[in-house]
Amino acid sequence: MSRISIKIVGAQGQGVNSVGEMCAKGLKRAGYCVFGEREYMSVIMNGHSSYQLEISNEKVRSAQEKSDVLVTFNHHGIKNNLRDLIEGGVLLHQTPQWKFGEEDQKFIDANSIKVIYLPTEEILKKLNAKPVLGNVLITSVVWSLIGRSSDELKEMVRERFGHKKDLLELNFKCIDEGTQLIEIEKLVLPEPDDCWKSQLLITGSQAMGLGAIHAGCRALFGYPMTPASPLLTFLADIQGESKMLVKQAEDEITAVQMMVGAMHAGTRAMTATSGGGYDLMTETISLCGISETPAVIVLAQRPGPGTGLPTWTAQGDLLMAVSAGHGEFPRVVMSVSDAEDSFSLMMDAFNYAEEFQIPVTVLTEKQIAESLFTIDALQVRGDRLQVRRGRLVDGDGLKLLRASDRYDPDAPDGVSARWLPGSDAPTYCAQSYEHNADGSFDESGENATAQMEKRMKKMKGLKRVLPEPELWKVNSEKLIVNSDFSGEIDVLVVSWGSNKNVILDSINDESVAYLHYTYLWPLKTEKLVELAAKAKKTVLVEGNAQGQLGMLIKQECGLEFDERVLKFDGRVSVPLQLIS
Amino acid sequence: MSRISIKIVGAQGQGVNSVGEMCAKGLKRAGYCVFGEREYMSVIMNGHSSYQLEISNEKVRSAQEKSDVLVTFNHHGIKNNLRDLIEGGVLLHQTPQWKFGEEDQKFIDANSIKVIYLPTEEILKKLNAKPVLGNVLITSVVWSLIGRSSDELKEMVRERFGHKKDLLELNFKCIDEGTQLIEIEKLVLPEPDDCWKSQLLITGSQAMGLGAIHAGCRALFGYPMTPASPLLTFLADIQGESKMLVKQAEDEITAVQMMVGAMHAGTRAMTATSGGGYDLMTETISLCGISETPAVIVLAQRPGPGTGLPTWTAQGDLLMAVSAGHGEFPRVVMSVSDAEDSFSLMMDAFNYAEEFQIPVTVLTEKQIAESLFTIDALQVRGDRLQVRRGRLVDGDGLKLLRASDRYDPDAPDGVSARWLPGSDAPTYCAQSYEHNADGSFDESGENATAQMEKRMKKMKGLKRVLPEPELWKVNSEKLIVNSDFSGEIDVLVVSWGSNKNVILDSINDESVAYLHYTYLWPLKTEKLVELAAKAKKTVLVEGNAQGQLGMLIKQECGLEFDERVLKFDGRVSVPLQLIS
Amino acid sequence: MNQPKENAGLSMKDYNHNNLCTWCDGCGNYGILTAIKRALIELELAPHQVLICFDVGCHGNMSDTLVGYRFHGLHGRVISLAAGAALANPDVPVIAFGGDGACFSEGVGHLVHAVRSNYNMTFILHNNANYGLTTGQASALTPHGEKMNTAPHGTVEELLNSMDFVFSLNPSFVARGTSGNIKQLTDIIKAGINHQGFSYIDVLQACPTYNKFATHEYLLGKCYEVETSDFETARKAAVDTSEKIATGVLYQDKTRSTFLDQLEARKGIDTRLVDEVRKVDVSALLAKFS
Amino acid sequence: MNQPKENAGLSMKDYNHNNLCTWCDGCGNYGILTAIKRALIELELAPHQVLICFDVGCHGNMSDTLVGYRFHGLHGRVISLAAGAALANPDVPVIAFGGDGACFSEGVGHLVHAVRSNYNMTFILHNNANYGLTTGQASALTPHGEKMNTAPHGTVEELLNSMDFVFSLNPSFVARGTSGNIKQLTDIIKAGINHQGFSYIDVLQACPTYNKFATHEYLLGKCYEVETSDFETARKAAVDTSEKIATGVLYQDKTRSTFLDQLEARKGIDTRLVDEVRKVDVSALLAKFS
Ligand SMILES: Cc1ncc(C[n+]2csc(CCOP(=O)(O)OP(=O)(O)O)c2C)c(N)n1
Ligand SMILES: Cc1ncc(C[n+]2csc(CCOP(=O)(O)OP(=O)(O)O)c2C)c(N)n1
Ligand code: SF4
Ligand code: SF4
Ligand SMILES: [Mg+2]
Ligand SMILES: [Mg+2]
Repeated sequence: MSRISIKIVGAQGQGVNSVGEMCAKGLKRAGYCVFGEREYMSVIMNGHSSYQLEISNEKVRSAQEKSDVLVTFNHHGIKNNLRDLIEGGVLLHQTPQWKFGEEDQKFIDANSIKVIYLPTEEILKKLNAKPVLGNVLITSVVWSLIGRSSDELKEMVRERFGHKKDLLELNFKCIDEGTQLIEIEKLVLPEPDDCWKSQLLITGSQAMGLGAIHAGCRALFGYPMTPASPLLTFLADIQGESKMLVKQAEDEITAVQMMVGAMHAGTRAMTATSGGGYDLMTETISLCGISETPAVIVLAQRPGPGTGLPTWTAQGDLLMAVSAGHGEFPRVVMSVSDAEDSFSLMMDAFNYAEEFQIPVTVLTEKQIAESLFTIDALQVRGDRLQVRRGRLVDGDGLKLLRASDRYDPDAPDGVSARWLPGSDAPTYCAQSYEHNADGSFDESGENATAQMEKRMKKMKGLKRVLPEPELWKVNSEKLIVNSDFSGEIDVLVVSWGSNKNVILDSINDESVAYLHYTYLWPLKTEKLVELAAKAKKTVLVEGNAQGQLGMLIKQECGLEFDERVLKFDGRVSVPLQLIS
Repeated sequence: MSRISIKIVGAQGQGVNSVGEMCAKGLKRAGYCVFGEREYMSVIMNGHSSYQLEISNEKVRSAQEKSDVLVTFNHHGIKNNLRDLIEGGVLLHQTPQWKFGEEDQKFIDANSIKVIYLPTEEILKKLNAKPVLGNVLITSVVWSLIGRSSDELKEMVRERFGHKKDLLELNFKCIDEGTQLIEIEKLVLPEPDDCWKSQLLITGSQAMGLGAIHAGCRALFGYPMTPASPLLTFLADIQGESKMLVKQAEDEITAVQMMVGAMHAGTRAMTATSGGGYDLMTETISLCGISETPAVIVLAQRPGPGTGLPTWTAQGDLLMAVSAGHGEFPRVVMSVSDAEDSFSLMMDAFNYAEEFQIPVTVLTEKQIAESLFTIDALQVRGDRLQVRRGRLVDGDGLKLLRASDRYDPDAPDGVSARWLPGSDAPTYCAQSYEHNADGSFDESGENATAQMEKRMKKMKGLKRVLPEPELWKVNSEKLIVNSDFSGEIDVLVVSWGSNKNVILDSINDESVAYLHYTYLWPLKTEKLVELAAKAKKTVLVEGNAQGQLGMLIKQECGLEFDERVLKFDGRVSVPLQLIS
Repeated sequence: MNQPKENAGLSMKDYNHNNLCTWCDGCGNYGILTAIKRALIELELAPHQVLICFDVGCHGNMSDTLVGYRFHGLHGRVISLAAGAALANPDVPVIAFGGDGACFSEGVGHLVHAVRSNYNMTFILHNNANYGLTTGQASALTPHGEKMNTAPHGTVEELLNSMDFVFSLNPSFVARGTSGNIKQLTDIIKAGINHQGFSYIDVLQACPTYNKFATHEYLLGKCYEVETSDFETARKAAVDTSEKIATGVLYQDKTRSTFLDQLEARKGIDTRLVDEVRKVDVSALLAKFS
Repeated sequence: MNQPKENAGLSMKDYNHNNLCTWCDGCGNYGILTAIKRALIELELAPHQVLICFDVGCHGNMSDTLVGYRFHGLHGRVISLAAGAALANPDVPVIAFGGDGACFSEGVGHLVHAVRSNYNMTFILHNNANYGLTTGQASALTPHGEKMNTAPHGTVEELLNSMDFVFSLNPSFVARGTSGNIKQLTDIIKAGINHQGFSYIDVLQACPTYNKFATHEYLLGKCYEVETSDFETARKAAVDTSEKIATGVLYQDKTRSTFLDQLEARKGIDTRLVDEVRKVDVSALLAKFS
């Protein structure tokens, strides 16, 4: 794949994101697939942060280890990130009179790094512009560096400040200054491809928020916690358009309880949190198990334990999602991997929650929640996704109900009828104690066995209907999802979540196949066993220390992997050489 | 084994427990091993409750399905429990003019049940005694029924009411009345054995409380929740003698946080709860993982999910204890099985918590917490148990410390030095964020990897030092723990927790061996694999629906059991025929 | 309320459940149970028209003793559960029952923030000043020094004055009743359900088994009825219980908007969240991402 | 306090940590950091003689900026964590720092019950009226109607009056300071640490990044200092902030016993729980089981 990478670094609050997002949008509109990755520290100010853009005319889903261009706001960036440049890379910095240390100078010479100093302060002074305009200035330098016309940039700026004429003019001046400034060889971008222009540039959190709205979710009860907060903020910001009820509750227990109350009343509602908040929700998740109340909980992972590394990424909460919450009850644990399925899987999550009357945990990761993806807008608008509410009874059906239908232990697949408070029908008690068919107390052993069996039967039903893991393989030179599981495999890579992006970006021939798990509990392993049997080598890739999916797989089917690539440093990129 | 069983039933609050406990004490003192099992409903009043006593001159640890004597306080007991009697059993009831239904009369006739009516109300009226004295009256009837002398009973009553002369006399009168009343064939008890006289009659909760005190635990922070409450109440009741600080906190999160604060300060403290409360504690358990703070949490199991069956028993929280709490961190999960190890394992729990600076979850069950066991007093007083505090530095050691010793990533087995606030030494930060050696923030990938590896290394150290599962086998006609794992095995039964009691009581020849797991996480499976390889049949016995230990075993070593006996109805007794 | 509605003709038997009642003799919960049934009947609300949520505790066992849509949730969490339901479907009145242990210890935060948030729901506190179901431990509403289960030498924490506490949160409806005065309690509950906003109803409940300090008789002797008055007067009357205990609807602000009514995003919308579950076209929202 | 102790001669540098400080320019946390260091130095407490506990939030990042035994725990839980430590070893003064989000939203229950329990510890609230670290969401102490992150149309919940709330719990020590008046704050903190019991110190903290309604300048203009007075007077002065904001040690009850002092079981015992960890002979306790 031909791609280039631009990394923007600086202190938090200096405008790193703003420059990154502006460049990304411009490039996508120019016909490129863009992937944007944010890294920052868990402090409000002064922490080092970066925004890396990967740009290609083919699908790109991850960031490379090295960049072609490094744009830095301060001298920390020069020191910390110089070595992130490839040979022949460009360093664009803004630190007046910067003197490189000996080692750095050696590196620059040895790697033919081009160093460009941008006298931002001077220029802004000359234009009598506020510091914030530095962002436009820098963007325009980058813009000209990659050989794009300044008109494109001006168009975007106009979109944003159209109504403020003065500001617009000043912005244009900055752009002109920036474009003229640099007198060096331009970077050669691959040929643009129009197909990207109509696509969307969106983060995982935004896509997930839209996916929830699309799925008929009408309320979000949350509590801020990185990296779940962007979802909360996004849905709050668009509540005027979505008419969704967005409530920042006083804590996570409240958030999950309000969600359950709202679900019980009959709407679709959800909550979102990270690991620590999820812990607090687990008692309520267990409640949903016995009261058979649908629930959707987004668990946005970051490195733990404890407060951990709030702004970094991880896949360390899988086993928790599968086993937390006391007692035994059916549940679904599923994971998104990018913006595309962050959108589409929300419909699945709500559908399974309602069809099986269970709690559904949707895993995401900081890497997905805060990264910028280029995704197909049509996918989003397609009508593959439909609202399914399972055995929810209303209308004429209500007339036939008896109270004891609510928890009828003989219901097929363990899924009994559900109807909403307010319905003109016999009433029942949604019960957190063990109960009989109409929700009354029943402490007999026979009843306990019957009701537990009723509920656990749902796991069998789920295993039947949940989709198989996806097999990605190069077929006729295109990397696609194969529905046909036959054919030769040299290396079978198995993983889940955001790893999919790095792995797919690294597959370039037919020898490597990737099996991607979206549904993690209950876990289907038939296909895996089949594929593993014929693969020469099986490799498990996970962003945690224990190889948690591997543990579940072993538990389920006994399979052990030939190799495990485990990474748990808060960073995403899996060294590709380890996979192939 | 020759044993008899007496079951006392009635409504909650009628005196079922009081009669049961009085009989148990008298019998133990007379030279019997007694096991007492309580069953009751999760309501304050009117719920049906029972107290079953198993009496033998040999070790007895569980209750049979059927009883020799049924004592009932009300007519519900007659109706509900008549069929709990063996052929030739005795029904002692107090319901005036009771008429048996047709079916019941048939059962009585067919099984030669002896029915005795005790006119309690009449007698009490005659003696001008309060209703509460009915308990002594009934006890004395039971007493004479099993052929014991009334003096023994009087002695016990004197112990209790010695200082209140009037009351004493009235009690004695009741005893005399009760003893003279019954004119039937006495039940034949096995020959008593003096060895039991010096033993203790104690519940699992009481033993656990004493074990904690013995282990140097100086504070209990709790919140009432059945079946953890008896431990809380017991330790509160004896605080005057133990001088322990007992605090009923406002909720479980507070309880566990206070415990952690106290542990950090340097004392030994613990908390106790049941499944729902444990959920709420999991975030803090995860905190202990990263801050490397020792913690001891007792998790008293009852059937879940949700509020479940609060007063019944279960083993459904094992996977939760192993996996709950976000992120990855080392921990120990262990389980008691009876009053004996409820006492002794508390020392282990605190020792492992301090030696490895980790959270330790001690599982118990309602069946252990509230059952009455006859245990060896000498065991309790023995000096096998020692306080070990691991790398806790004080005295002169303090002088050599650097702040960066606290979380030194190179510490052997991942266990670095720990010293207490107030010590005259360099200070550090106990940190819930990912941190470097002195507890300062460090968000670098290298540090995150190093610290995670440091912590997870403890699991290896633990696996090395944790005891193997216990192999129980009949050897020279005695059922004992074998240190020698060689020899033939027909059936290998594997289980944990209270099941041990039923299983051991059912083993009567050399063909069946029982492997008992006390330490459940990290899980040692080497011996198991060895034993399973030569057993003709392997049987897993668990009190949950999924076979959770079986899942962990499969995950760890791939082993699958030939048979699984799973029970999840809140009751204890495993049908013995299923095992052998 | 004098117009017969479609449900007119409701009687106690419509609300009676045939499950066994398991409270102790003389328990104040019987009175509260009667009052809630009466209130609903007098409001002409049929069992299928209400949602009654229960915490875990003796009071929570009421879930077994009456008909109606019920949710018996977790210990300490009833207020938030009920609030979620009330927001999702304001057409179904939501009543939450909780204990003093549940709502002033385990889950006091939910109470604090529900009062602030002014969700439209009715909260009825079974204030028996102890943890009944777990056999008589102290709650925050147990007087200092009482000897309780786990506090055999007497509690050392200060008593929490529930009225001062709730008034500090600027409530829109505060009432106090007792389990012994069913008629008054019925009226209070009716007023609470009719109130638009969070109705806090503190019911002094006899618990003969574990509460020996505020018995049925003691409460009857000490309580007197007051009329609703302004905030400061009501607060003063409510807080000081040294001589006598003020009961009735103590304070009500009918002008305050509920949480839902204040939400910009929901203004001018007639449908309820429960009516809006369908696949929603998000095309319009995609513009900013292209 | 005028007698030089063994630690005399302490200076700021003993408390300075060389980790980087990451607060925004103009953040009130700098002032609070200075005040706590000064207070400890003036109390002649060396870094190894104190335990300072931190909640999670901007304020919590203070854990990186000073020397001393520190525990940086979980969001919302600092009070209970600190209380446990204070009970285990009363010889080491325990100071807990928490944010308004942490201690009035997520963990408000801990505050409520710590005040009631009167643990001997000092609690310092960084009251910046928002969630700083998570980029400016509303807390319970954010004024009604402010437009915040996740509340772009303004909050709809009532402002919680922290003083009225705390006073309703019968506290033994209440003070208010501001991050802008370091000298006064130093004195307040010293008084708090010296107080035997739970010291509640509400520090109005400037957060130039997210709090635009109670800026440094605004606070300086509105605050005035009062002397400690009786409960009712102090409460009144504390609660009403419409005109001016009363600061200083507002209320102190020196006669109240701490939690630990009231415990029957611990009366007359000189050792601390931390001194008592050893194998204990339980033989005497076995009698009742034989
Ligand atoms: C998380 C959790 N903790 C503890 C319990 C045990 N529990 C059940 S009811 C109860 C106290 C009940 O007291 P209160 O709320 O006052 O109700 P009452 O029984 O007095 O009506 C407790 C502690 C529980 N069910 N769940
Ligand atoms: C259980 C949990 N929920 C949420 C968070 C995320 N979080 C961290 S700090 C914070 C709010 C901080 O606000 P405040 O306590 O007022 O402190 P400030 O940053 O304003 O000093 C939140 C919500 C968390 N760390 N843990
Ligand atoms: S314990 Fe008290 S509250 Fe519970 S049922 Fe008995 S009297 Fe009622
Ligand atoms: S966000 Fe506010 S509280 Fe946080 S560091 Fe910045 S100014 Fe201080
Ligand atoms: Mg109560
Ligand atoms: Mg704050």
